[in-house]
Amino acid sequence: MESLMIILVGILVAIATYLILSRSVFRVIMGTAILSHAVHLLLLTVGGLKKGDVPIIGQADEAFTDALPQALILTAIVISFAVTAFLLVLAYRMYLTNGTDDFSQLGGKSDE
Amino acid sequence: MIVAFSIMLPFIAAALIPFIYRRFKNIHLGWFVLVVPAVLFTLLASYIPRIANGETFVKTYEWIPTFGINITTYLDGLSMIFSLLITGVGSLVILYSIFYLSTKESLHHFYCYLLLFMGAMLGVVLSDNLMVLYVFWELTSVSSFLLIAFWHHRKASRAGARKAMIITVSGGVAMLAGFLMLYVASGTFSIREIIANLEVVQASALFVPAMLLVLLGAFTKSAQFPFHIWLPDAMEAPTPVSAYLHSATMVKAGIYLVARTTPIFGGHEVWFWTVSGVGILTLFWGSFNAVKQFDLKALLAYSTISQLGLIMSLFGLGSAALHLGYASDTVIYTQATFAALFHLINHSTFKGALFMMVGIVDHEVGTRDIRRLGGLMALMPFTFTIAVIGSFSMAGLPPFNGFLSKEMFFAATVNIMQLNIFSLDNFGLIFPVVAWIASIFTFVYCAIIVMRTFFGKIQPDRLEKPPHEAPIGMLISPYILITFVVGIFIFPNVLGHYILQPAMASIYPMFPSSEELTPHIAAWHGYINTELWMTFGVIVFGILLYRTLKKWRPMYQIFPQKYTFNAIYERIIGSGESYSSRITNRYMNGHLSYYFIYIYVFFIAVLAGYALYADVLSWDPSKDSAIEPYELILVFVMVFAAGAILFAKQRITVVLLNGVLGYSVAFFFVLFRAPDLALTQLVVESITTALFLLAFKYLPKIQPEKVSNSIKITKAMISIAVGATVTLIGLAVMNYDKFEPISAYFEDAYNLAGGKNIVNTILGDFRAFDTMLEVVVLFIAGLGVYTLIKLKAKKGDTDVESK
Amino acid sequence: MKVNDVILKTVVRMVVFIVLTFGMYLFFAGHNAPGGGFIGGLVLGSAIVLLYLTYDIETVHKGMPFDFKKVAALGVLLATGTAIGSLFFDAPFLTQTDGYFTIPILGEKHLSTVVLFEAGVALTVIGTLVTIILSISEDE
Amino acid sequence: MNNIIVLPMIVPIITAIFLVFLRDSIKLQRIISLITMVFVAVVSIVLLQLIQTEGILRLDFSGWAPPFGILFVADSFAVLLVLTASIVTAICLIYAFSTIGPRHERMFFYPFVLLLVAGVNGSFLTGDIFNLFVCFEVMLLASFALIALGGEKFQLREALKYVLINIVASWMFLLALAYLYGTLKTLNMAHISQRVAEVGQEPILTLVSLVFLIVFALKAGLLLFFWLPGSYSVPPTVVQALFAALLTKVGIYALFRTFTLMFPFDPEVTHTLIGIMAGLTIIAGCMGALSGHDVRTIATYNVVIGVGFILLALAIGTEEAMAGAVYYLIHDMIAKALLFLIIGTMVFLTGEIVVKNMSGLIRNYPLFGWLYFIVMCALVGIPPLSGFIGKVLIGQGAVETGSYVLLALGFGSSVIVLYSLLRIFLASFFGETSISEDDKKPIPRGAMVSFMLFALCIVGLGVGAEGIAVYVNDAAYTLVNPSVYVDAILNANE
Amino acid sequence: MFGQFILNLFIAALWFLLKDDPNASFSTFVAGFFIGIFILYAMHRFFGIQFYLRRVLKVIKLILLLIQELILSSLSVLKQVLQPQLNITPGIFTYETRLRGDWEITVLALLLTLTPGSVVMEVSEDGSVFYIHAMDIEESKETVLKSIGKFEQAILEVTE
Amino acid sequence: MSVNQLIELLAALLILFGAVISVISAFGMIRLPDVYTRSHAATKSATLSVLSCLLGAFIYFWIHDGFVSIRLILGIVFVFITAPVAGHLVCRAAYRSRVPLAEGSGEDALKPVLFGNDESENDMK
Amino acid sequence: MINTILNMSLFLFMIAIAISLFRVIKGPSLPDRAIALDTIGVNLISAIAIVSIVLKTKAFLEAILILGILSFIGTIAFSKYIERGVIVERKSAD
Ligand code: NA
Ligand code: NA
Repeated sequence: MESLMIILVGILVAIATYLILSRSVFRVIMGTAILSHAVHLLLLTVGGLKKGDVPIIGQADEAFTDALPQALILTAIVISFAVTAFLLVLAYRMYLTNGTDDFSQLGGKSDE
Repeated sequence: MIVAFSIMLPFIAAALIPFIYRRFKNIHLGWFVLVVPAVLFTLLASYIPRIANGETFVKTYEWIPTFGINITTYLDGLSMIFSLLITGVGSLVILYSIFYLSTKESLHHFYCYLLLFMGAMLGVVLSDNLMVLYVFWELTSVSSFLLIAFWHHRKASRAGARKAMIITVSGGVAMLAGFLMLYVASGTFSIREIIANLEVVQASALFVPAMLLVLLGAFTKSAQFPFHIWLPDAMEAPTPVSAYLHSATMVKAGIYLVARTTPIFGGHEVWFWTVSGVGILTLFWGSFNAVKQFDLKALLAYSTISQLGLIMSLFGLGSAALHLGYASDTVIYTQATFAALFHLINHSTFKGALFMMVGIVDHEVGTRDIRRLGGLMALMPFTFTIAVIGSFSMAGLPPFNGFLSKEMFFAATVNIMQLNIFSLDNFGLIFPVVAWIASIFTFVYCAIIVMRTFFGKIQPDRLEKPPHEAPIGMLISPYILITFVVGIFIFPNVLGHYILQPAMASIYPMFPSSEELTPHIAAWHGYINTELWMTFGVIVFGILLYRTLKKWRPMYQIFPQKYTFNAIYERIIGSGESYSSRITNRYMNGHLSYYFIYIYVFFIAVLAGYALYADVLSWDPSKDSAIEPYELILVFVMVFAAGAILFAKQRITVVLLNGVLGYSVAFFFVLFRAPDLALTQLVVESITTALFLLAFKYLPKIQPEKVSNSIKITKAMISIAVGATVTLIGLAVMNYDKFEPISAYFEDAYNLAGGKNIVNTILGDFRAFDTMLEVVVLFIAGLGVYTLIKLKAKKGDTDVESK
Repeated sequence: MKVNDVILKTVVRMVVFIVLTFGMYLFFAGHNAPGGGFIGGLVLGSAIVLLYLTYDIETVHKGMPFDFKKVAALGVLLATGTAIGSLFFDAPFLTQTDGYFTIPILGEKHLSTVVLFEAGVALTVIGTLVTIILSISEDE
Repeated sequence: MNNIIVLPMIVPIITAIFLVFLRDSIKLQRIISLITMVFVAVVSIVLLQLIQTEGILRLDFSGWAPPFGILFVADSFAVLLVLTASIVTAICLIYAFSTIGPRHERMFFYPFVLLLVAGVNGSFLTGDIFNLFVCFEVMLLASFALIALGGEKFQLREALKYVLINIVASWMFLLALAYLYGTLKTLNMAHISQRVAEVGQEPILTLVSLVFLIVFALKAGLLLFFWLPGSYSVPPTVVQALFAALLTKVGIYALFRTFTLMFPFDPEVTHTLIGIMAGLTIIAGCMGALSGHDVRTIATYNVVIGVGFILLALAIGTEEAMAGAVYYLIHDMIAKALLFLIIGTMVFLTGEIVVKNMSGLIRNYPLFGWLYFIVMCALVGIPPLSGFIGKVLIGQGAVETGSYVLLALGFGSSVIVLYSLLRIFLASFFGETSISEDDKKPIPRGAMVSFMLFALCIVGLGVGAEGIAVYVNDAAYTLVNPSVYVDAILNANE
Repeated sequence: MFGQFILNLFIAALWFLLKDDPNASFSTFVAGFFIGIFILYAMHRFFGIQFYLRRVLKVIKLILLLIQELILSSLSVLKQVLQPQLNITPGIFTYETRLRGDWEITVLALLLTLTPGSVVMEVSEDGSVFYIHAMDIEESKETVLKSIGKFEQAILEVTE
Repeated sequence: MSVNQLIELLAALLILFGAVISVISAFGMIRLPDVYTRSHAATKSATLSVLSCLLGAFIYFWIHDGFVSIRLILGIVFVFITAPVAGHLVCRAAYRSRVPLAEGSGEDALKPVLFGNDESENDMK
Repeated sequence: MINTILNMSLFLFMIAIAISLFRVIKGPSLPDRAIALDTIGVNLISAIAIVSIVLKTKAFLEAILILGILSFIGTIAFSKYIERGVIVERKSAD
């Protein structure tokens, strides 16, 4: 299962990367969203899968699964949520002010 | 103490200038400023006897002792020469400037810079610590820059200032590197200590690089070929500045450095050839180019270059003595050094006078172009006198000091041929030959100065102002200088004994007696030696060439304009700028996807590259847990959903597919025993999806990317490579199990922190700080969103700052 | 024909209480079961969002006249404040105190400053979530 | 237990939150934010003294002993940077008071700045690698908010790029953390160091460290600086200055920590790579600086050059080089802040950004012009200003280790810095003035005060380099002897 | 009705406390609740009010009706889906209800939606007319109209 | 086999029943001609499936662990209440956003009320 | 036996999710996707219930209710979006 998950992570990353390399702001943002899914799964996987029980004391009799990555992922999810919220609104504002969400039409240099 | 005071005084005075300037509006600021060099000159001169006795004055003040950088002032024979020049010529120049610069100019700036320069220059020659020397060295560049750009409304001034600054600072930086090498080799920044432990330094592999870097600093500062190009442009400065900085003092800082470090590097063949070779080449090139100048000041600039080359080459020749070691028959080679020091002083006297002469002409007539000048002898007789004496001395004619040092120079070049070290038996002839040819050109341009300015027909209509003699005040300084020109010729040995001999001791500290190193200077040795023959030759050919100047002058046009060093410098800068622009604008094109490509390519190159190189990758699925069929389907669902995002036409579809991915991740969290994660992921994913809908409600349909297939393929390859890299490293990481996770500790959460939900206890207690900050992050995001929406650029009110 | 939201509004009136109760439950359960300040806050926030979805901004605002930015700020203050509190007791920053207190009527109860900390988290989450949604929705 | 260590992060956070409630009393906001930064600076000074007497300090949050809990570690390196960051921010705030305007001030400008600093200080102080990630995010979110504050067209566009690149960088950070946890199974930096030392940094661990290298390189603008010029040129001047002074420095700090403390055992790979990257960064920065026609571009590429220069020290790795890096970091924070403030003011005064279109400013604003001149000289490394000692020490390290190419690039870059900044000075400050007396806008007094304070720092740091030498040396010593750090965290008996 | 419920809870709690069971659990409470029901039922005539559980029983009846409809309708959908040939004529028809009040209308709408082959699409502004989408209008219109009456009756029983 | 085990098995079968219904209704989502008919499949069959599944789980936990899960009951109630509302809302939204009825649909009582009789306006895509 | 049944059920639910995913991708209309997503959510609820049995834990039961809540809120949001283009309305717009 671990290997499968890591391969899945790789596939997600590849797809996300392709999206990130595109010109549309929207697709880039989607790419970042997929990236965060991928890395959360990776974090969980490196902690070892199905090697133990739900990390709640008193509800299990075997060893617990590694709780630390879970805590880290939780923090990461929240942060990623915060960032995404800001990003989305920023993209929205940018679209309204600049009239396009295509990076290739946005131009680049600030001194243009 | 006095030495430190000498360095400090100009700086203190500079700091006071704004107040004095405001307080005494009616009195020319120069009068106040004049006090500084005059006092210092007197003060320093009072040390001459003790210095002549071989005393030196050292004092250390701590600056950055932790890193061995201390202000050690050091007054010995060599620094004495230079400090006297700096303060002496400084006094004269300031006196001259009082008449040269009207009170309408921003004098407070001028004198402030000048004092800064003076202090810096004193600092250079009076510091023993290489770092402190460097401090002052750069300060001379900076103050020189400010002085050249004094009339900064003129484009040429700015250009000249820039060129000077760039070249001298570059050299300074190289020199700094050289100093650091010396430090690393010797363990000290103190020049005296380095000299005291020479064996260590000379044994170091850094010896030659350090030498070359130090020389680079010296050469740029002293305008040696091919770095001389800044000096003519520096002539945009007011003439007192040219006289002071760009002839008498600052350009000699390089010379000083060479002299100062001669004990360290002197015995080495590379040193010998570099210093004397570059010197002699500069001598030739400067004199050769001086002849073609029409601007008197430019002519003097080239002449200065040429003379600096002369002095430089003499130091090189003199260094041979260090290789040979002390012996009665080798002392003869030290005389080159002696000549160098001698000519150094002489040059300051006659060149200073000449510059002031040109300044007077410019000031009174309004032009320095020799094509417009002529016949001023009758109208400006006193000025004419300065010109004649100065030029004759420069041309090496008696009865002026230049003659003496020039003769010694010829002698040195002739002597050096006798050596059979450093391949001199093969190439030694170069020195006298080039020296002689250069001297002919020197003679020619000296003739041009005198003849074209003062003889011939006057052309009043081509002059800006009706010519008349300069005010007396302007004449005082040049006359004092030409008094020295004559005086030194008459009493050269006073100078030799009191001033030059202690300096020789500084340059040859390991030679037992400096007395032996000091030759008796005489204008006439009682017989006609080779040097004198050479001088005759110079005069004969010089007159010949001057007479035929019109005929051979077109020869200068043969060299295409493109290949002058100036043009090359401009081209380097120009093409540097344009290449930089082209390259930078090409990759920094403002397109985010390019930036991502660079980042990802780097990511792949470094990680995959190293992984393959170090053979890190490994995969051992045997320890994996089992795969259930439904898990396989979930994986399939995720892959399918993610893949579909690539081809989806509608934004909503994409958003929903992302939601599917998020929900699938949540389900994986369930499957992998992470209840808190599953809960959080579910909620967060839903809210994110809602935000997506909110944020993209206005957006049109996704337009298919209008890019060529090759770009698509490139992007796909990069993406696949990134994914593969992530996977392969991940597999290798899974395979690595040398350590126990620290999280076993947390399994005792209930006893430690009173919580049964381990994850939550970690978040709320063990790693509560993360949680606290995560809350802060969330808060910032919320506040940020609020400001994004509420603070909009006002229409019509375009912020200037945002332009 | 105008939209008649009677079905939605009626159902939501009931559902919102379930959600709120559940949110509170999650908030308190976190210590020993899945849940906690963050997820509790999210669910409570979702309940408020549900109200905004069902009714309009003005109506909800009448019932809940809070500046949600300040709610969020209050939450952060609470979370950091409990952390700071330890400074006054000469304990390492963020030290949570907990213990079993005997309270009249309720008997021996396990109380912890973690609850305050988590309450701060929850308030921040609620405040931020609603701020974000409202900011976007109010934008013209 | 040293609760004081947390103050540089927690106090700005709490004040920031309070300021949210004081939204409408702008005066109060100003005073409080300034007091906060001064307070943090004072705390840092106290910390520096404490470190001198008691060695490296640490604060285990909630009392959980390392490696299990999160902790803040105060060593001289970190605290020096905290001190500098606080001073720089305080001075920038003074500038902001008279320039940013109530529109921004009511939109939580001060809270965002304080939160930015909190994130920066936290990043410097934390001893836990995951917490570093979180502190980074605090800093980043605040920077996101600040870069977009104003809502201009260009601003939003560049802000979006900045945010997106940083999101990808943060993702890579998480990736690196996943790999790190997958191999070393711990998060405490000292513990990581210990475990890596235990097995002698096998290639797989080096590989993990390389992921961190990429992440921090992105943050620091080391070779991967593409995001930097665009995003540094759009926000309000004071924000630009803060960014230039603080943001890349955090990345640089992280690189130093990673490759001196956690993964120092494979320098043939890691440090060589850093050296190459630093060299290329310098080259690219120089080209950018040469190519620029507008003041902002020139200034931002100077940031890039500075980054490359400091990281030369890491590649070189000797104690002198480290000391130089610390000096240079401090110098660069101050000088870059001043440079950006001045550049922004120039734009404000003339309404132009192209160098050629401004002229003769020194006639109208003499003191202003000389302040530019000073900061230019400092950035070039002209002694006795602040850039000098760092440059010397790094150069010394380069010579000692025989890194002549790096030496050449580093020192050569000074010339380009000089060239590019001198161009501005000559074209914009010198020459005929383009502003008539009537059109002359005054420079706000607060702005001038902040310039002067910065200039004072520049001169003070240069002339008084010895004053902090003991701390710098201590910082450098710890950097080259990671065991000092590790012992203080894991083997101290408290 | 609500008062009775509270009373019932009170009785349950009293029971719970009186039991003083160290292993007191949910079941103890449930037992107490049933005891309460018994007491209340015994006393309701004495108080002269309707036994609240009767109302509850009607609610339960309604819910059971809903579940029955749900199962039936699901099965009918499944039947149609599984038929080899789709042979349906979907359509929209109206129904005017006699119910008033938000709760009543809502419950009826929910019931209708769960009824085989129908989904309430719109409610008119005054709440009197339902617009109902039928999976197969010919077949289900009749059955739907028939069951609506049943529903209305059940709802009225609860609310009256 | 004890009674408990039998009930557990029954619970499992209830779950299986739910799963089968779920698949079939998902199949219906593919097969049915328009969004309205598909919504029938979603709101009814899917709801039934989840209810039976949750009920199965509830029974299982009750019997196997003696654990009465209020959360499961609450979940059942919640789904039961909200699923039809969701179906109603989506269909209304679909109609109002002019998603067409499937070809071959019969009577449409809503069209005149909402869009009038104007054919051109009602020319739904 | 029971485990086999449960695993099989889980498998079936996953299949149902996969099929619904197809509808999400294919559309064609927005409501189609909304319904499909809702179905996925509902199926996930069932799947989580089963997993809870399989893993012998009560830890995931909260997730069931949460999913129910979210799927409801999501559908409301979606249909409002489809119907009115906005999700949260202002009074004036009504
Ligand atoms: Na950054
Ligand atoms: Na930065």
